[in-house]
Amino acid sequence: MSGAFRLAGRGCIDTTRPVVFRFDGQMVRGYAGDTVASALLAEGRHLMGRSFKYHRPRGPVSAGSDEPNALIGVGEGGRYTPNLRATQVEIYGGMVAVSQNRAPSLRFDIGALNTLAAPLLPAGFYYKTFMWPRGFWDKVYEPLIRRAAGLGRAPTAPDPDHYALHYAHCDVLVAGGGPAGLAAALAAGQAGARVILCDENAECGGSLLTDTYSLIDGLPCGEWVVRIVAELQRLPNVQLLTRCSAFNYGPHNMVALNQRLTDHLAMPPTDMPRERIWQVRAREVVLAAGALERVLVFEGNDRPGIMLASAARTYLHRYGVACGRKAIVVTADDAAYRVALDLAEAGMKVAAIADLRPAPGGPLVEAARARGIEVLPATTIQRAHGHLRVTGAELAPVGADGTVGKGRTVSCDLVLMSGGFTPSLHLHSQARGALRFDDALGVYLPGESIERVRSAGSCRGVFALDDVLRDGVAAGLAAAGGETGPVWTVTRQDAPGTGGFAGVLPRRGPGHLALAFVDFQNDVTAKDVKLAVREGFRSIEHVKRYTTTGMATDQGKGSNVNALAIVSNVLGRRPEEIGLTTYRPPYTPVTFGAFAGHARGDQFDPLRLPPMDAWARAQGAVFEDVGLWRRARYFPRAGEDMAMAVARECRAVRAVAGIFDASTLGKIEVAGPDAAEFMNRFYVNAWTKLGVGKCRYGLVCRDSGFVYDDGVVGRIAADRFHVTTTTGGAAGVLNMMEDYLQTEWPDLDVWLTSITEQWAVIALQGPRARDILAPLVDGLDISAGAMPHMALREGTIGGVPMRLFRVSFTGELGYEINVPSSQAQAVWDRVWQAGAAFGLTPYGTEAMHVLRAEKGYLIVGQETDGTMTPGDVGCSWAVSKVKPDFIGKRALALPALNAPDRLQMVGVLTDDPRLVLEEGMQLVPAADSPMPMSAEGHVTSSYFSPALDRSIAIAMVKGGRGRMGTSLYAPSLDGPAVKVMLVDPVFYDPEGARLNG
Amino acid sequence: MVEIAEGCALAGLPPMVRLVVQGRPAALDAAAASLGLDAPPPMLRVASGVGGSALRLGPFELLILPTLEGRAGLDAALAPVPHSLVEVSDRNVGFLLEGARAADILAGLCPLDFALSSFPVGMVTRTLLDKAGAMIWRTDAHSFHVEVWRSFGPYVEAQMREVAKGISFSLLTV
Amino acid sequence: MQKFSAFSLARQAVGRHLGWRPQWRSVAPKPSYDIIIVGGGGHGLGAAYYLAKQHGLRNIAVVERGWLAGGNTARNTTIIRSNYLFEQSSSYYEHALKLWEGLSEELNYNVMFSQRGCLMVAHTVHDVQVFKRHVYANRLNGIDNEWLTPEETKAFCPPLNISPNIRYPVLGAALQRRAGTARHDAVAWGFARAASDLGVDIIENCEVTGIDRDPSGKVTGVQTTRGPIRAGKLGVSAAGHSSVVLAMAGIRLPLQVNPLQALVSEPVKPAFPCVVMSNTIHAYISQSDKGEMVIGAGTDSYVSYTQRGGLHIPAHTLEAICELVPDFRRLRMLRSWGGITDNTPDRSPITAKTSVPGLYVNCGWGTGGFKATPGAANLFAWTIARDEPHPINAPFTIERFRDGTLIDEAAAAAVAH
Amino acid sequence: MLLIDCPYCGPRAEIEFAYGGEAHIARPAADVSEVEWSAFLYLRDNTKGVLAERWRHSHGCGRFFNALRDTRTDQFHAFYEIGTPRPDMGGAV
Repeated sequence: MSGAFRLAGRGCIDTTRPVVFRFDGQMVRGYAGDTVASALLAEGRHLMGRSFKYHRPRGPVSAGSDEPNALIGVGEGGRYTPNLRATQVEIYGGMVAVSQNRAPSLRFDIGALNTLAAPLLPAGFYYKTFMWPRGFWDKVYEPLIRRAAGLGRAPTAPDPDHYALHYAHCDVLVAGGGPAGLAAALAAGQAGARVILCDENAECGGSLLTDTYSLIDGLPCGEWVVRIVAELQRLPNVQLLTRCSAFNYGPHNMVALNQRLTDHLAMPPTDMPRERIWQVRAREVVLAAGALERVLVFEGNDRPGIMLASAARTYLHRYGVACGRKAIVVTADDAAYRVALDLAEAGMKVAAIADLRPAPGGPLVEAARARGIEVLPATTIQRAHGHLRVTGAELAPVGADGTVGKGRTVSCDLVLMSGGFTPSLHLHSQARGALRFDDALGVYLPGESIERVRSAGSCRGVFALDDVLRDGVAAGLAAAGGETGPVWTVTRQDAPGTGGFAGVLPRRGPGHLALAFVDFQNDVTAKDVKLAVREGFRSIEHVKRYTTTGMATDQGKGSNVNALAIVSNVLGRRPEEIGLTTYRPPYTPVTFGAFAGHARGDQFDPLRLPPMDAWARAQGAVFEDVGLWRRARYFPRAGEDMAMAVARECRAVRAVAGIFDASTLGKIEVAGPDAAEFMNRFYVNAWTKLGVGKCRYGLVCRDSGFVYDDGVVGRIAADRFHVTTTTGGAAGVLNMMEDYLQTEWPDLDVWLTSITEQWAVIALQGPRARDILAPLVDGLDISAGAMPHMALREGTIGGVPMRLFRVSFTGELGYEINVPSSQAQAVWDRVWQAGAAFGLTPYGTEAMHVLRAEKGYLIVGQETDGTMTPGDVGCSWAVSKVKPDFIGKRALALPALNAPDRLQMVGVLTDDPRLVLEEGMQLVPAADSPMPMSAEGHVTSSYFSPALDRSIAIAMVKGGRGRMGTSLYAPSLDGPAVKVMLVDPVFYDPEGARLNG
Repeated sequence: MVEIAEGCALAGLPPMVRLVVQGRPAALDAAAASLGLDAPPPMLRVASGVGGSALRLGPFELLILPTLEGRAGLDAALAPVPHSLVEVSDRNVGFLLEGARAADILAGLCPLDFALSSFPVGMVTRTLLDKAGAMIWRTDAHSFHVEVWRSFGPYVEAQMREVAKGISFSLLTV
Repeated sequence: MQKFSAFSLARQAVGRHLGWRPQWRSVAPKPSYDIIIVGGGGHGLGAAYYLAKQHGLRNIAVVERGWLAGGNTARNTTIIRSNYLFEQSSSYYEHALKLWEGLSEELNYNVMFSQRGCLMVAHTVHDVQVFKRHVYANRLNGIDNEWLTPEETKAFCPPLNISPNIRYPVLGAALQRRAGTARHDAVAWGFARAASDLGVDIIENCEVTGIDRDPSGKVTGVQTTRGPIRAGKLGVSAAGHSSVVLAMAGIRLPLQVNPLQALVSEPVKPAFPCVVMSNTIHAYISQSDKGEMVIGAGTDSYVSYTQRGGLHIPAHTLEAICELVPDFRRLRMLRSWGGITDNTPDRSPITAKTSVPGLYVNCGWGTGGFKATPGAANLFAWTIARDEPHPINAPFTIERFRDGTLIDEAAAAAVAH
Repeated sequence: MLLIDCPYCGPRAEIEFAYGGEAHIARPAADVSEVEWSAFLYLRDNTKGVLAERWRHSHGCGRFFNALRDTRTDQFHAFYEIGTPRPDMGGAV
């Protein structure tokens, strides 16, 4: 047996499997089944951490997830994880663990000097100082505070592990696998319900795992648990999840669980997720969360070696560890007597039981006395002694009037405290369940909830084991709609833990200098809480925020009830008048990566690739993200930078022809007898007169009158339109169409189908486009006469169905060849081959932008920003004057939307033709206007135009159309302002001759 | 088929003709009749006739996977009633996900309940597979026909494979 | 008022801190006040303070239905910046930022305003265009904002992943160096303490249940859970409950409330030096003085007063954080919560007179109200005291929605935090 | 995550839906006053209590429908088709 404090023949650890790990560089020997805390305690070591503010030496207070003190960092490199609870971390061979928040070492921490300054550092001290001199806060004081604060260090390498997500559905979710949860799950499972039972620990059983006294159906509790778990596992409709915490209770019974799969394994399988989040939609939820023992608040209550009585019992029975040689028990209830008896039975000395109650009695008390343990009624603990480990405590009598007399100091190396049990209400409260204060128990209990949830067992104040089991069965049956459930007989059990204590223990003297901790981790003392009240912080939320009590990583599990009691006592008001702080999820901390789940790296967001992506990649294209799409931005040749490549692509389009993958354009088929009427109502344009086989530029406004989207629309048939939208607007336009159609105009016989991905679009643009295309279209006459600009034809291209639009976003003769996506690459290849002889050139989105800017075509989202009307962007011509109504019509008549000083789209030229303005530059009236100044407008698009061999830009300028020929200035960030002239935004071929070629 | 997890295989489905029929009840009736069905299937159900399968994705919407003959008859059958008939064969790509763990893999990406009692054989619906819109059709107890828009195909396939990697660890369907 | 300083702290330490008095007077309502502010958050308390301090008014009350500053003041991610696009907005937020810079001294309360800098990270060509437009527009208005390359961005915030091979690479960032964070509670408490010292009555646990008006329509007082109170003027600064309160005077507002969630990690040693925001992948993050990573999530889509939302919203945010800062993947969520944000259609606030004489409203701050606290308070006080807006808040009327003169930061920047 | 009972598809997770804002706001004719038009566009009751609202099952059947939900609790009280009147909840809510 390794570990001087390990007791042979006790505990559930596997002593045949020794495990060696490192803590702060030292080898520690434990056994399979140990936690870091139990293994260290087995070596007699309580000191495991340092507190947040005063850097006080600390040991474990608990044996579970409520641990505030024993926080450690575990792992190395990318797997290093800070702030884990040593009481929960299961050891494995080769584990590397370190203590935190100490320098240079856990035993000698320079930060502990803060304790000396404690009188100067009461709650909220930082609000009162560090204000002088001004500007020193974030340069001097704050960095100091920050270095002192924080717990573990943050990881500094990416996490190599992966995480999983799973949606699950069940009839009954049981949260907590203690006696109530096991009973509820079995009852519901036997009734045929789909059941999920989860427990945060490595195995189910809860309090039964440390109860060596009670007998259920004649079985020791541990054996009973094994039997019930086996029964549950036999039921195909029951899912048992261990190491799995229910941490978030969301609306409509959506409960999130966090399952830890690998952290306890030395060599996890490669594909095993580290954690999995279960999103469980449960028809009914049974909360069997149990109750947590309360710490006692007295001077020096934070010394290593002072812990909850239940924790010592857990270390004894689960891990075979004696937490000390000589214990003092301080209690206000009966449960701690059972612990004292267990300790004594295991050979530890129990020096005394100090009972705060005036006249404790009953079988447990008698049993303790019978065992020779000194029981001191009406006794408080005045103070604990020791530094890195408790060495003794002064136990002092409490008089009938509450005054504390002179006590005696008893030496010990372990102090066990029990302030009674606080039901765990976190999930119930997250479910928006009401809470009610129970005077008899002195704690809050669950009340009504809006969700389909019920609590069972000690989390609703039911403590006696037989009652707990019955309560669990009843809850399970009620949730599952079952009639009869299992019945067990408990033949031996302790009386339920009545009594209890909350607040500061009685003491002698005012204790102004005493450090009696309420919140261990955050170093909040009883006098801090009192100070907050003194300073007017009366709401418990204010006290929490001013003192930070309850805001540590245990989220107040051990501290909230004591803080509430102190405030209640000071104000002389009942606890329910003070309130209770909101229980905020998660119940226990949950890894960021687990939330991210599969959404990682390339799979963070869908990556949508257009049909000719592989071809573009093979050509060496450079890409850009546009929404979820990745589009080819330009196609550099050897030695070309972006500017050179784009200029070449633009020149090729103007001189010969270019080919462009425009497939990401949104496309919607609008079909039905009322299609034209729908289009009339939806677009600002008029559609009735658009002939079949013709296209028109369409503009969509919101009912606010502002431009929303645009695109070319072709009329396929009298009752059928092929609508295009911008790439980014595809989903939004379709949704908006459905909205108006379904809710405003349900009488219309028209239906919408997204065809964005049905049709790939190959744009072929340039003066030779027709020459390239004509031989490929299976006899279709695409001559200028037969198929003029803005014509639309259906046909085939090499046998592939085609919708051919003669449209242009470049100002050149151009076509958009729509073909089914699966055949797009083949058609593209054919066009590419046919164009080779002409010098056909692929171009990307950047050249597309330049070419359209040369023509003064707007891009919605670049020229417009959600506050532009059609008139602002020079599209008044598109707005029907005769239609009785369309989306945006009423708003477009508002005076403000027709004001002469609205931003209007203009062209902008610099004096220096080589100088390309930066997009986003502001335009002001004078070169040397004093700051701050108001802008007259801003540059929305700016490029070097190969066709004009000079820079061009588009801008939105107040009253811009009336200011043609005048000058403005564009202040630069680090040089003189640039003088610009306002011009017509159509820079190239203003007559449109090339378009109609 | 490629095995992506123990007891689960994934395959891309071959190209197929897909038609969206939308209209008021008369149009859906006509479409169903042309496939040889007495009536359109109820919401979220699939019915198959001699002319092909009809998937009821919306109250006014059928996705039709026709046979060659079924395709030919549809236009004529719908002509007398107001309707919309749009071919989307190339809009979607299909996957076949098969095996005992198939439902678990979908449950790693989709909030639906795939228990047979909730999602029986012959049920179809649009839903989400993580961040991609998708259609799921249960063709057999352990067999799902999954469709997504073409450009979401690689994403959804990769997601299914990612889920499959971890699926065998501590996960059992309830 | 007891002066706060290192000296007073030391002196009180000698007296074992027994000499501290309540920081503000929480009192029962008097029958009548010249001005009642509805809403005891940072904005409302600040308005009362400035009414007393700058406009010489004394007979003022702040009524709060719960505990002071328990609404959005207590629930935000404390980011302060003024780099908004439109001149109207940036002027307003810059007015606030300037007040922040002297607020600790002004209030004799350390609000821990930390000018750590705020990076707005660009991931697409469109982001770059938008943020550069911000930089140019801000500089014109004398507001600091600069453009950083990806390498400069990384140098300013080393934990950021700027690899070009990630799903949304970092293409650069706009940096406002004067931006930062502050301690949210302290701002409200500081205003409460200073206002109280100037004679303002602070009335907690007092919910307004009705607004009284005379036959001409003018406000004459309020009905509350603590009885009727007469008032000459009523300023409503009730954030998520603005619609509820204004409805009592028959006014409908262009508002919709949505849950907004936020979360913190467990505290760690200093690891993140500034504020980082990413609109494209929907995340913002900073590290608090305590060491917690403070992370804002998106809004839930629906109207709700529950102060909670769906877990998928913060989950989506954490996906983004894990991509942006992959080293933080193993950090753990310690605490999450929700607030009620009051959103206008153009995502810009309203600080204005209403159509009811004597009734004023400051609302619509959506996800961005904290940063404006002293500015909004200051201008709201001006508007109430003078019965006309200050030039800075003059555009932020209710009527702009009737007239179509929107200030659409949402359209300009996708999210406005 | 809310559970929303689509009238056409049954109960589904919230992420399949898009929110559509307050329901029963009729779009007025194009000749109404500015005040009426802006009220239609922007003014909302923003109800704290039972709100009639629109949802679209955008990742499902695609249909818009209405719901009654208590914005104080997020509990739904009814789901009903577009074009049908708001259900009378009687004194229940």
